[in-house]
Amino acid sequence: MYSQKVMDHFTNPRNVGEIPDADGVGEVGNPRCGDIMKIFIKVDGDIITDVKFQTFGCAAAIATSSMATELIKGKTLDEALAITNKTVADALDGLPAIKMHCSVLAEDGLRAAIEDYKRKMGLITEDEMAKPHEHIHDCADDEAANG
Amino acid sequence: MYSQKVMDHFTNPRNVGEIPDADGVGEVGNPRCGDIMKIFIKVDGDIITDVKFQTFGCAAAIATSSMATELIKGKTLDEALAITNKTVADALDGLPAIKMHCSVLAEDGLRAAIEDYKRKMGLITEDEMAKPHEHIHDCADDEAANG
Amino acid sequence: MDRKIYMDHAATTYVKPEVLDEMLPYFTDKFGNPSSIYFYGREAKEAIEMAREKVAVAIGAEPSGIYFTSGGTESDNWAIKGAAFAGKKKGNHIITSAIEHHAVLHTCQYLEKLGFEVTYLPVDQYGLINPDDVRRAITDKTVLISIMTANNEIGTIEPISEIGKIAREQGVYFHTDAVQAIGSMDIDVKSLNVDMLSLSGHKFYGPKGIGALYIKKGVKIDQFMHGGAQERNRRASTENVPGIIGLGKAIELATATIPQRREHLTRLRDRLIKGIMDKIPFVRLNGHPTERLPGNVNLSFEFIEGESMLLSLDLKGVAASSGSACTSGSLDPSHVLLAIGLPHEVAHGSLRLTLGDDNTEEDVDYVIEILPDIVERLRQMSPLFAE
Amino acid sequence: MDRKIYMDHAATTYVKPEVLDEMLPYFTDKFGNPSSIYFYGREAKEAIEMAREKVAVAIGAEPSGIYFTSGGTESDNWAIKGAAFAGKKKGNHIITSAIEHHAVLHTCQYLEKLGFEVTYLPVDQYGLINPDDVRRAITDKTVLISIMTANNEIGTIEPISEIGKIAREQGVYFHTDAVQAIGSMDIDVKSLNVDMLSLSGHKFYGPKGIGALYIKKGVKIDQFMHGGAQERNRRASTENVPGIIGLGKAIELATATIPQRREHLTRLRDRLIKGIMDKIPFVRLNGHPTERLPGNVNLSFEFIEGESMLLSLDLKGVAASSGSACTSGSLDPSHVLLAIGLPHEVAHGSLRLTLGDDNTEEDVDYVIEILPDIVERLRQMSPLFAE
Ligand SMILES: Cc1ncc(COP(=O)(O)O)c(C=O)c1O
Ligand SMILES: Cc1ncc(COP(=O)(O)O)c(C=O)c1O
Ligand code: FES
Ligand code: FES
Repeated sequence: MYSQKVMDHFTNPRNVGEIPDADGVGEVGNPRCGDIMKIFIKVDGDIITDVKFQTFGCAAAIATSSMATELIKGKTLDEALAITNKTVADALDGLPAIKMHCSVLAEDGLRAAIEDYKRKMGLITEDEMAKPHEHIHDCADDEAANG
Repeated sequence: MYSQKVMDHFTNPRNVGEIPDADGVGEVGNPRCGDIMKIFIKVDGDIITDVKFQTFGCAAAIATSSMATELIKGKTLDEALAITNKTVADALDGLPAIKMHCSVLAEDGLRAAIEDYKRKMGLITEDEMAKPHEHIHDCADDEAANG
Repeated sequence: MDRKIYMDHAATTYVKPEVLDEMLPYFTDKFGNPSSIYFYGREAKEAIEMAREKVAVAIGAEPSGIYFTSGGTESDNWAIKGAAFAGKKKGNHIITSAIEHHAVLHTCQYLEKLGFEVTYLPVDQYGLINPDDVRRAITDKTVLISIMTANNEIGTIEPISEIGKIAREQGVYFHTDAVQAIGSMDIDVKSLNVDMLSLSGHKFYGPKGIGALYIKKGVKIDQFMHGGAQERNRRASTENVPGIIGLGKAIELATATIPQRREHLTRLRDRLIKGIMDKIPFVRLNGHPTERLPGNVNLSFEFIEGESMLLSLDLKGVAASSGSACTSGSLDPSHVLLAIGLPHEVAHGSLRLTLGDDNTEEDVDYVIEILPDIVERLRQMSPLFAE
Repeated sequence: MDRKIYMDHAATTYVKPEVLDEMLPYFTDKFGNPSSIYFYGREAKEAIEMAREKVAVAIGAEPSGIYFTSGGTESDNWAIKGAAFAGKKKGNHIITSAIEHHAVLHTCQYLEKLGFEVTYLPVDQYGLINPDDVRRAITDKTVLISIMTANNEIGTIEPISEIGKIAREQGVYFHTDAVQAIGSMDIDVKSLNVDMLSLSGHKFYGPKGIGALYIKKGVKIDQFMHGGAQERNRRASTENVPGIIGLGKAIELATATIPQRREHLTRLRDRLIKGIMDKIPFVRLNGHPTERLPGNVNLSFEFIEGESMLLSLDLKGVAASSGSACTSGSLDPSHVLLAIGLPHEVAHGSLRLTLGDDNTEEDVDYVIEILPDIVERLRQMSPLFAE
């Protein structure tokens, strides 16, 4: 089901933890849905110098969190913002179709952290903040397809 | 499915054939339904001295015809009339449930032959003739149970 | 009875050793539930996806169009009830034929009780459906056409390519029961314009209790088996993994050898028909002389009844079947034989011999040798023959 | 991963060697179609009747009340749809519970779309249904009560004897899904006043793809699988002979050893529960502490999610399952865990370990040994735990 890379990042996730004095923190997801991700970044100039995450979720959620942090470490903010869930999934040699939404979580988490940083720095206003993806993993609906 | 006795009477049916100068002939059944039986009897006094049959039908129909002729040979007419389809089926060590109607054919055939004899002898009028069983194997209906 | 000759392959076949061998590990070591994410589940899952691929290849479909079921009957029930219920907004009319298998006919009759309307198209003396009849029967309320690929009793092969074309032109779903056709003829759901197709493992040396329904992408049908999320949420119930593996292997073997099988069976079939008809009077061949399944022989012997023929053959080691009502415990002889115009009493005297891969010329010659005596003996007992 | 410990017996079991041995001849030598009258057919027919007898004995029924199906899902679908459609004149109301298997729930939801009305009874914190709730829910339109014998996720055993009594008094049909109960507890359909009962072979060391529905004599339900005259005209399709033989053998073995199994599994179960709860904080036991299936352990681990637990266990060679939505690919966590009142996030952290005949104390101790690290590692990653 999962690629070796996913399994590797699930069993040895990189950059787990908190950064107490983070410059930006993003938190996305919903515990009702079984997934929450929190990303902490340190920024120097426009370079992301350090990043950590915490994730409550499935193996794919953990692995994509881990891979996403790897991908942005040392990158500029703009480079980081260019990373999509697809980039992360590809870097993990793909995800099962029903797990693609977990990678959206990672993308959203990154953006949220960067925007938090920008907001704190006064670089953008609340209004300018990007909306996270409509949460595909929508807990409210029942399994429609199974009716 | 069939008892050894049924198989014996099916493979070696007793009294197959016609009696050209029969004293009584009974014909029952319906080719549409897959079963026809014809019984020929010779009667001396009130003893059935000879009997033959012809049957178009399944193995149970053939075996019950054969057994029925065996059971009545040498019997009085009243003794023969006392024979029911159950008597015949029992003498064959039983029949599968769905084949019980075939033994009714034999009973009806016997009665018809005896009545034919009695009618010819002026012993009964048409009105007094017994009705054969309602034919259980009723071709007109479709398989109701299978709807 | 030392000799045993099986000539009832249309009823069921044995499982070929190569097929059983592939199935065996899935009963014991590889017994996992394919929906589970751990090792045992993943290995089972992979195996059923490979089997799905094989079924797809055999009928020219995408693997995503293949759904495993418990057999031909379930596939037929699902296709017909599923399309009927899903199509209720559009209409309530179904077109089928008078000679379909009971899995189709009794399903349609049940739907009639629930308020659906069904047209049962007649067939000609050979059992052929006229595509023009199909076209004429279509109304704006028609939600489904279900016509079998080949008939199980008389072997007639239907013009489903033409019917598929008509269905596609008119925008009506087309289901075909190909249970008897798989392994005997090439089938390509795309070129035939088939929207749904039923098949069943035990008709081509696979296991009993497993089948498949092909559903073209986008076709809207209700679920039939409600429950878990198996089969991409369309057919619930823990997957019959060994059955699925067996079905995959069997259909792969069966379709890889269609030309050889057709050649072999057609030769035996024609030899058997000729041999019997040359030796026994008052016999007629039921079904089409050439547009018929390579393994199918169906003959009516006048004046006698089928079950007694079958039992006599059985005593000589030959397994066959009949359309007589007396055999099945039903009340009417075969609806197929009546539909091609046989009188009831002639339908009762029918014998079906269906050949398989292992049958030989000797088998055929043995049947040709013993059958005349059997028929003669029964005719001598018959009041119809005497008359 | 050398060590392999299977603790997901509620999902499926392997086929026991004695069971497979009895099945094998029916794939090859004894492959006949039981509806056929010749030798091959008769031997298959006799074998399935013996299997029917075994299933009947196991649940205290008459053999004539046993109908073979393709599994628990079909049995549930048939019982519910069959009773609903057959009872339409009387009414359109069905009573079931919120914690039934999806084979029951999704069937009921489908019937709602078709115009039926369904009451989904709530359960208490242990998953118990209150028989008084059943009584109060009955109206003069109620045609069926369907309550499971024991729950597949949390193992709670329902008071079906009381419910059966109420159903009988009120003249309403009572169906019970006993798929998880067979082999773990004694079941007698007569003393329990059960009108219909579902069971499935692969839950008690029999094959997948075979099950049975018990239907009490006189109960009126529509056919579900329309077609041939198999199963006394009530369930069409060529019989899955090897499957039926396997089901018969498996249920015979399973019911012959209920006391031993119960003793063995209960001991392991309680050791496992205690071992885990002693070592790991923030854990709760789901289901009833004593009225539960002997092999069922269901625990919620706060702050973490089930799939990542499963996968971590899998890497250590342990096969288990979870009620987390992430595992099943569905969108909500287990409806059973929500029904007993768990918050979503706690339901996501559930782990089900279901024990089987071959599990040992060493297996249990191994799980108790490895689980704390797994939970700890995942909690360290979790933003919920950190908070
Ligand atoms: C044409 C046809 N359709 C459907 C079926 C039903 O298949 P099964 O018995 O596998 O359910 C059969 C055979 O029994 C058949 O010959
Ligand atoms: C309680 C219950 N009912 C029904 C089923 C469905 O059985 P099957 O998967 O054999 O169709 C299961 C198991 O999957 C079950 O646990
Ligand atoms: S004659 Fe038709 S079943 Fe016996
Ligand atoms: S977090 Fe729920 S599926 Fe990945």
